Amino acid sequence: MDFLHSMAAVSAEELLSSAALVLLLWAAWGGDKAARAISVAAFAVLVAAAALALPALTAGAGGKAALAFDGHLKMDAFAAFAKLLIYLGAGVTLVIAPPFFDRFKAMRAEFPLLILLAALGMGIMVSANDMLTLYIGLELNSLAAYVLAALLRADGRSAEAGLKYFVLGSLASGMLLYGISLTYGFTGTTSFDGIRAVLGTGPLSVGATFGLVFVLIGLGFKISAAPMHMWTPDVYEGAPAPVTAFFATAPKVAALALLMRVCLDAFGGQVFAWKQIVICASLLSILWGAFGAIGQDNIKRLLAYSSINNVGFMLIGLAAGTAAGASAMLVYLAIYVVSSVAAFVIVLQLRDANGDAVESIADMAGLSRTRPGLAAGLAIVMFSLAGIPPLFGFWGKFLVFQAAVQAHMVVLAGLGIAASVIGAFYYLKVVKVLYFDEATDKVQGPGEFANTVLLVASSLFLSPLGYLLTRWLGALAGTAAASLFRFG
Amino acid sequence: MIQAIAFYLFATLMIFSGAVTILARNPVHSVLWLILAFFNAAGLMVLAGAEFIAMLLVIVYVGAVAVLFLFVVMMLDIDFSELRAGFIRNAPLGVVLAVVLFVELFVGILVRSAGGLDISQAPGAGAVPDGLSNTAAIGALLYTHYLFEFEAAGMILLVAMIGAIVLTHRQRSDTRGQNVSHQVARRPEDATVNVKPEIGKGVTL
Amino acid sequence: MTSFPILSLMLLVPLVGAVISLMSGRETARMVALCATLIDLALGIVLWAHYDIGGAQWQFQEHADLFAGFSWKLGIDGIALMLIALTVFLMPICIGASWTAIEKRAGEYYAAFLFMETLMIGVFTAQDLFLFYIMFEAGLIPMYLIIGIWGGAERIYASYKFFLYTLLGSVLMLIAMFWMVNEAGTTDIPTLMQYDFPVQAQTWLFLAFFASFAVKMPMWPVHTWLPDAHVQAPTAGSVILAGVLLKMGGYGFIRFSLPMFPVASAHFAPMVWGLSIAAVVITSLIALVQNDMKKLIAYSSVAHMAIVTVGLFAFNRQGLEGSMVVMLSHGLVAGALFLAVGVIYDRLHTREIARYGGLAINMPYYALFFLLFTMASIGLPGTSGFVGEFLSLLGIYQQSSLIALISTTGIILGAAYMLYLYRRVVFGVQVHADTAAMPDLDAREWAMMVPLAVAVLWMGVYPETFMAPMRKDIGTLEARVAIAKPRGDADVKTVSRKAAATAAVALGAARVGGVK
Amino acid sequence: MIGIGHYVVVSAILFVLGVLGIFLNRKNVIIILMAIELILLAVNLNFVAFSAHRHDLVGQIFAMFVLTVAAGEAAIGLAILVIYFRGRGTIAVDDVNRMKG
Amino acid sequence: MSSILIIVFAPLVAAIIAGLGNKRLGAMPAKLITTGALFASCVLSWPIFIAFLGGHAETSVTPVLNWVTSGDLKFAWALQVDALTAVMLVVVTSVSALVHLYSWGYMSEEPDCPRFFAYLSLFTFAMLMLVTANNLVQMFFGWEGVGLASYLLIGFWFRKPSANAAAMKAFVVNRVGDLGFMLGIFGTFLVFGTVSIPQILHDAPGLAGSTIGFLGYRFDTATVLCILLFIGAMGKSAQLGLHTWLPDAMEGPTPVSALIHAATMVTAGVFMVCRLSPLFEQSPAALTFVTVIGASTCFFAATIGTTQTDIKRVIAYSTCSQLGYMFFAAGVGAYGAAMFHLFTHAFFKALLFLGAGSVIHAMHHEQDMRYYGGLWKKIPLTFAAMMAGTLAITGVGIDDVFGFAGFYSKDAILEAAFARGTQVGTFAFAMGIFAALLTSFYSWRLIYLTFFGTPRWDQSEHIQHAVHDAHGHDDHGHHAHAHDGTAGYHPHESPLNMLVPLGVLSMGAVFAGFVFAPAFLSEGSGTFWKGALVFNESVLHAMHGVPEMVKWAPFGVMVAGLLIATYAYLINPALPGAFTARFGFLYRFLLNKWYFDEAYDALFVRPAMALGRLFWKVGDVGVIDRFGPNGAAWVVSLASRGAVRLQSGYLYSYALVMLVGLVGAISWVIAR
Repeated sequence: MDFLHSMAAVSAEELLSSAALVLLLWAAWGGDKAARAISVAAFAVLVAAAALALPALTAGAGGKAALAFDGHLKMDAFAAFAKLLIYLGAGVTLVIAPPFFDRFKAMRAEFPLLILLAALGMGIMVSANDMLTLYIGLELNSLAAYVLAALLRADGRSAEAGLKYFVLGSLASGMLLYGISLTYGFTGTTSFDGIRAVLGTGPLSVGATFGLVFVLIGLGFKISAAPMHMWTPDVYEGAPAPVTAFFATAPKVAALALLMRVCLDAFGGQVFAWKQIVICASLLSILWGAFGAIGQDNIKRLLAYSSINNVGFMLIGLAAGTAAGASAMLVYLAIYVVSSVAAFVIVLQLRDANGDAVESIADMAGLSRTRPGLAAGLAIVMFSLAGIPPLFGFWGKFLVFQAAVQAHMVVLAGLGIAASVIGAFYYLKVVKVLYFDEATDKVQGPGEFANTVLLVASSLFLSPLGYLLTRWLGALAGTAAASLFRFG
Repeated sequence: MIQAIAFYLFATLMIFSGAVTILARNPVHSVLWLILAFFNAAGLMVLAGAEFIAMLLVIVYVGAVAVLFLFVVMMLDIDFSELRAGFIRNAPLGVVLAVVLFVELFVGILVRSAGGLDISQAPGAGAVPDGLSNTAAIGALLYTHYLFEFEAAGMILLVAMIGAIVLTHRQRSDTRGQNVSHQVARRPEDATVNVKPEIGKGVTL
Repeated sequence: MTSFPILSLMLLVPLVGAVISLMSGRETARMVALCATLIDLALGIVLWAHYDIGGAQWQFQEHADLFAGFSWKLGIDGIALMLIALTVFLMPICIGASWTAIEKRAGEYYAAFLFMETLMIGVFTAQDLFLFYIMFEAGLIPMYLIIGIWGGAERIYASYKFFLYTLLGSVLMLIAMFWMVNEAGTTDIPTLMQYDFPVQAQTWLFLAFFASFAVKMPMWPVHTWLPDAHVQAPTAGSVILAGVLLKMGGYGFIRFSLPMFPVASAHFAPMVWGLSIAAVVITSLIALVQNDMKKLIAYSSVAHMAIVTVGLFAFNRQGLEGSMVVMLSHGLVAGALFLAVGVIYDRLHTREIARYGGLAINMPYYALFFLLFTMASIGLPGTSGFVGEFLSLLGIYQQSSLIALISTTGIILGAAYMLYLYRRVVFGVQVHADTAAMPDLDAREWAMMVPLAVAVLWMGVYPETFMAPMRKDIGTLEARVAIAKPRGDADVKTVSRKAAATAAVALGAARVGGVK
Repeated sequence: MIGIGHYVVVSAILFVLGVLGIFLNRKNVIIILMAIELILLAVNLNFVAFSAHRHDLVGQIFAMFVLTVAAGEAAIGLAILVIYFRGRGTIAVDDVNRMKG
Repeated sequence: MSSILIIVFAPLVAAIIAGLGNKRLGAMPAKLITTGALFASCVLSWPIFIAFLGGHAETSVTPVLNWVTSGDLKFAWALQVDALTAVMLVVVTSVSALVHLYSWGYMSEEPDCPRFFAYLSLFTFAMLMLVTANNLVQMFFGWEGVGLASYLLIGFWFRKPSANAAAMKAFVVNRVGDLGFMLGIFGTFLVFGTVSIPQILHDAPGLAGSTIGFLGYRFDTATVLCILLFIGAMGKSAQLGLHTWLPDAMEGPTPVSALIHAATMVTAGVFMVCRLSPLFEQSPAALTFVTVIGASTCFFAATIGTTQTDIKRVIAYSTCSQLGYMFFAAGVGAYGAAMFHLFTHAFFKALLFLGAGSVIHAMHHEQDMRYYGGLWKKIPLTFAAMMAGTLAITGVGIDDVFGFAGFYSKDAILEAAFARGTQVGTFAFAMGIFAALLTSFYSWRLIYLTFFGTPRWDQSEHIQHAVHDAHGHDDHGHHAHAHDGTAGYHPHESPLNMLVPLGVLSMGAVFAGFVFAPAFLSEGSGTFWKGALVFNESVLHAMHGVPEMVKWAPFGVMVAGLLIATYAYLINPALPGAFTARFGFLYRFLLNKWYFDEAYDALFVRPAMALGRLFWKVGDVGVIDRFGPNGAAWVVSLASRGAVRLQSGYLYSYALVMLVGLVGAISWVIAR
């Protein structure tokens, strides 16, 4: 009975894994010619998985009933919220990738499989309620990601990206594992509930503190928080654009959700042990991301730094350590995922007369005249990422800072928001190139229909119309965050 | 006493071979030193009473991973004379940091809490059942409590497999493989053409 | 009073216009823009006509819980009404000023302007703290684009400076808003205006708001974005920047800083005064040596807005009312002056003062209008400039005669730089043939200038029209800040007349007003 | 019975060695991969030591999973290395810097 | 008394019509409308004045429109008429009407006529608003309005750089005074809670003994208010220190000088002091200040007048000097005498200016007296008018028999100053007497240089131009002019529309004193003033008691001045040259107007410009921008370069950064 219950709880994961196996067979027989069809099928699977994950969110479920497999998994509303975002990111990747790879004759039947398996891993990550589950999910995602980054074999940059990602990712995994081992050693358990129970709220032993620090550092790599972010620009630049889009969305959600669960659940009684580290990482990320971005000419690199910058803001919500902060992070994440989708869809659309990608920002000069729609979309994304009202990106920052102030962290909020002005500088730079500079006519060629649809949809979401969603989004995120704080 | 001697022997050898692994100029040597380190680690594990993991370490690492490393090192056929030796620019800083890290770990974990580890006494989930061997106990736990992770680990291996194939498999243009279906599907009319050329005119193929 | 959502409609009309003109060509776009702004003007007149002077403090209130965390809550008092009136009045003129000047990307241009109008009206109507912030901040985007796309040679630097300067100022305000909402438990501005924040907190809350409004005003020494922005912006951009955007700073002081943090306001009043007099003297002197017309007027704006802050922080009725009138007047006059510069810029495409001269010969009517606006800028009695300046300075005199003395030197320096400008542009001999060949105002320019001229004179001769709607609200504000009002240095100690008041004064318990 | 402290120290030394290995050589990426294996070995040693000390099998199971994952990781890592080598003809660490800034 | 509405607003309406109509309207309609309006005002004004003279008129206030209500501060547009206003009304409307008429002829060649007449009418409106004000703010409105008109009229010939500079100077220097005026109004409101003049004057006695804080110190309340207000008067009335604009204002057309810079606007300061006399009476210190300033100006301007060569500048300094008389009259408490001198001065000074204008007109815009000479035969009517003016200003007359206008008023002032008996009164008397000597000297000097002696026209460029223009096509003139100094030029008497005003004003200069002295200065004047100003009976009594010598002293110095001038410019023309050579320093000092302009230029104008440049280039650009936005941008770009450099692309450096993060975090938690 318990086993059946567990099996029912992980239905989305089961669907994903079994579908992955079936599609693997299809790929083996159909070869690369079937890649498009497999992509469509994988997309459908993701939609189905989302449908399976949704009830946990809408029901506002949480608590004991959601535990599965001896409490190694916690299928609560929080996990569901994160999964929806993950599946969204993965789904979008499946939509935008085939045309891109087709241009290089590099569309592989295995690509959708890897996406599905990565999504599976991320799903496990966000539902993890045990260090071991966490690790397994993380590695499942990471291994797929290493492969995806290096997927464009012919492109030297892709392989280099894969190599760097792999080496640094493994190092981070090692640190994470070392932290887990210390935590295990000093608490005697790997279960989040157990850890929380053992640690209590009293003073923390040095060994457990070290364990916590190593875990945070290891997870910091995944969310590319400074100073663990060094891989991000190179990998974002080198990886194929759809894969970068994927990296910027789904794994970020998964890692952040995981980090939230580790901090707020496993180490939830020890807020003061990690708070300052998170604050430091947050401010460092905001600043480093902003400073790094200013020097960039490559749009993908710029978006990489931008993601570092944005993670910094999200960490402010985490630092608040409250349900409001968690809820704010989730809303921020949702908006950030959509921003990234929009941004990378545009990056994919930017091609010169030969069909090669235009990644240099300078080459986009005067885009507003040659491709007004594209330029407007990018401008919306940029202002939104900068958090300038009335664009919806403001709302994420709004909630995060509000949560920080509510948690009496006025100084942190002040510093963070002041640093956001530095960030605005490079977003403005892009808008400046798009709108103020003389046209270079470098960007040519039509866009794909699917991309256009995605772009319009995400731009509308980011436009002021997004505010009409605040209640709905806020309610969902609130449910999710509340479930995070409802302990076994 | 014998345990202590064995521990120090294994530990010393492991650390030494680990150090040589990262310092050796020839990658082949590195791999071999790595294998030695694994053996010694396995010894340490046996000392701790974890025979199964120790054996696993030897089988998986020495038998598979290390050999894979050796294979790749050989396959890549790197011209070792071209590889630069020496240390990188920030190496001193790195070494200092590493030493600091070690000292901190040492001091933090061991010294701070007065000469020993302060391990809280909460009972773990996987208490060793009486009367079962290490391997059996692990198996009992693995296929019940850790079923999900076990299955998921399978997916990891699957990903590793798919990934390795996706990345390295390529259609080689310099060799000709046999295409059975192509051969079977071949018809005479595809292969031969009968023409009757008029006089004074050539054949247009 | 009606339940008809006229404020929302006023926000909607330009927005719809913006969307339409974004998708149209030049001719259509400008027509759409003109229509939209005129409709808004008509709505503004209706609004004013239906405004119940002396009635409820907040009128035309609308409320809808559309959002999480804040709500769509609109409503106006007399102060907001006047600023809205200013906005809707200036907008058609701005469209007119762009009629021929804007040739490239006109659709986007007019869309930006109409969007701007929505946001400006939104700022003045918002009754929800965060709604206000969103409107306040959002204005950066269209203005950034207006300066950056249609601006002059140095437009990039100017647009960046404008954007980042003002952004940095206002983000700190957002943090303060969070704190306030957390503390008071509401985002409703009217409620917050009555809320007594802890005195210790007021200090930093005030400073956070001050950072935003001081940059927006702009106050010395955070004014340096203004000359650049003005100089580079297209004519209509300068008009709206000087006419309305700067007023948001003053509006912020009057709506937030003073009523919400009266104690801190009083505490920081000397600082505000100090910065203001520095602005009056320094920026006036700087204006004196400018070679660029728009830069000169921009610097003069800084000096004028310093009079506003001086008046606001005089904590008495004359100061407050005077500041409001200065704001309205400066909106008209600075706007008109930028238009006047635009008129000749359109003809010669240079803002360099030395390139002009002797315009009175070939452009007599232009010279007349320019003269009127120059005099209004100087604060000649009978023009709008005088009433506000006089009241503000009179207000501050009751607080500090020294500050009043230094602020009043602004009338000397103002006369010096404006007349020097006028002398170099309009008077003198015609050195350049192209300057001499410029035609006088055409019908479109007349249509832009006349309403401004009428308004300037009207406000100068019978300001009651504009002051009456605000009277009650200023009174409420005065009562609110009275608790913290600092003691003036120019008090009278007298031995005669009203004995009771005298005794009070002698004890130092009452202020000068008691002697009346 | 050897004290848990000994194991932890040995593991810490091995961990630090592994970390050092990652940035102390500029010769060969393969060495870096081996350094990673050293780190994982340190972790495993930790797990096993703690597990034995506590008479709790979770640590050993964790170590087993780490081993499994490490195997997969090595495969992927080497695959990436191979395609990298194919593209560039070198695996010198110093050469892996086409992207920077 | 609704006629006041017409009196005040007719000129405004005329100004608007003429100004907006401008060239479309044409010159003649503009002239007709404005002049007609002014004559209408004038005609309506005299009955009011006469009614007050008759003692059967009462103070009246005609409300027009509410202006500003702000809390306790209320002021409205309203027209108040009392005796003081009535005096000003006739002065303003009469002189203005005559000047309008005079300008028909004087400005006949001017293409921009409508504009000129519009300005003149606008000025008259503003001046009337000033004198009819019943609150300080409306007075300030008029005050600034006349300033505007003055600015426009001085700069009327806007093509001339010197005219533009003079116009601007006039406005800005006046603004310095206005600063005081405004602060005075603020202070007045602070003290009295109102700006209504009757209310203030009613409450003024209550100020006795009270003190007020000002600039951090405490002063007597009335003193502070009066001195602040008086600073305003100093600016408008060109008193010592703020006088520099007046001589430069002569760049304007001569009718303007007559109207604004002699008869009306410049006397506004005197009017204000008289209007607020009950307030000034509360502060002996302020009155002392007024006296000292007035006496000093009176002396100082007269000294400069002796050396100037520009005919209009001589009269301008003379105006300055005469204003000084008025002020020290007010300062010693003889407000009636001050107003009377204002009244008479308006006639004879306007006459002198218009006469000078007639001369200039005749001499083809040559204004330098050194190039005049021997004109009395050519333009006899103008000469006659100028003589009348000179006799009036020098105060020719015999006690109890007849005197020209200035005789009555100036003597009264000097007697009052002496009679005051205080040190400053005596000082003022001494200055006044000496100034009277100088006045006589420079006035006669003007007459002699202009109308007597031999023609020196040929040295004038203006005349040569005129001659060339007229005779350029034939050589008839060339051999005719070389010897007699006329350059062949034939000055013509001015047209009738210029001579009529001269005639009317001559009447005023001759008879105004004789006719109106009793009303202004006798014991019964109290019934005339009816409290419109403080009428010090005691001063009047004291005046009658002054020694005979004092009564004769003005006459004596007048004669002395006449004799010196006659000797130096008629009998021995070489004397002035010899004198200037002997006392070169003194001469240059006076010729350069005590170096006031130079000093102000060095003290204010240049430093202001330099400071402006400093604040701009060093302050805004060099400090604020450099360390503010640009500095921040520099720091950001520096940090950006740092971040980019750290992103070296090398795996090991990335790993190193990660290690730094790890070690940092670990160290942090250990240290904590």
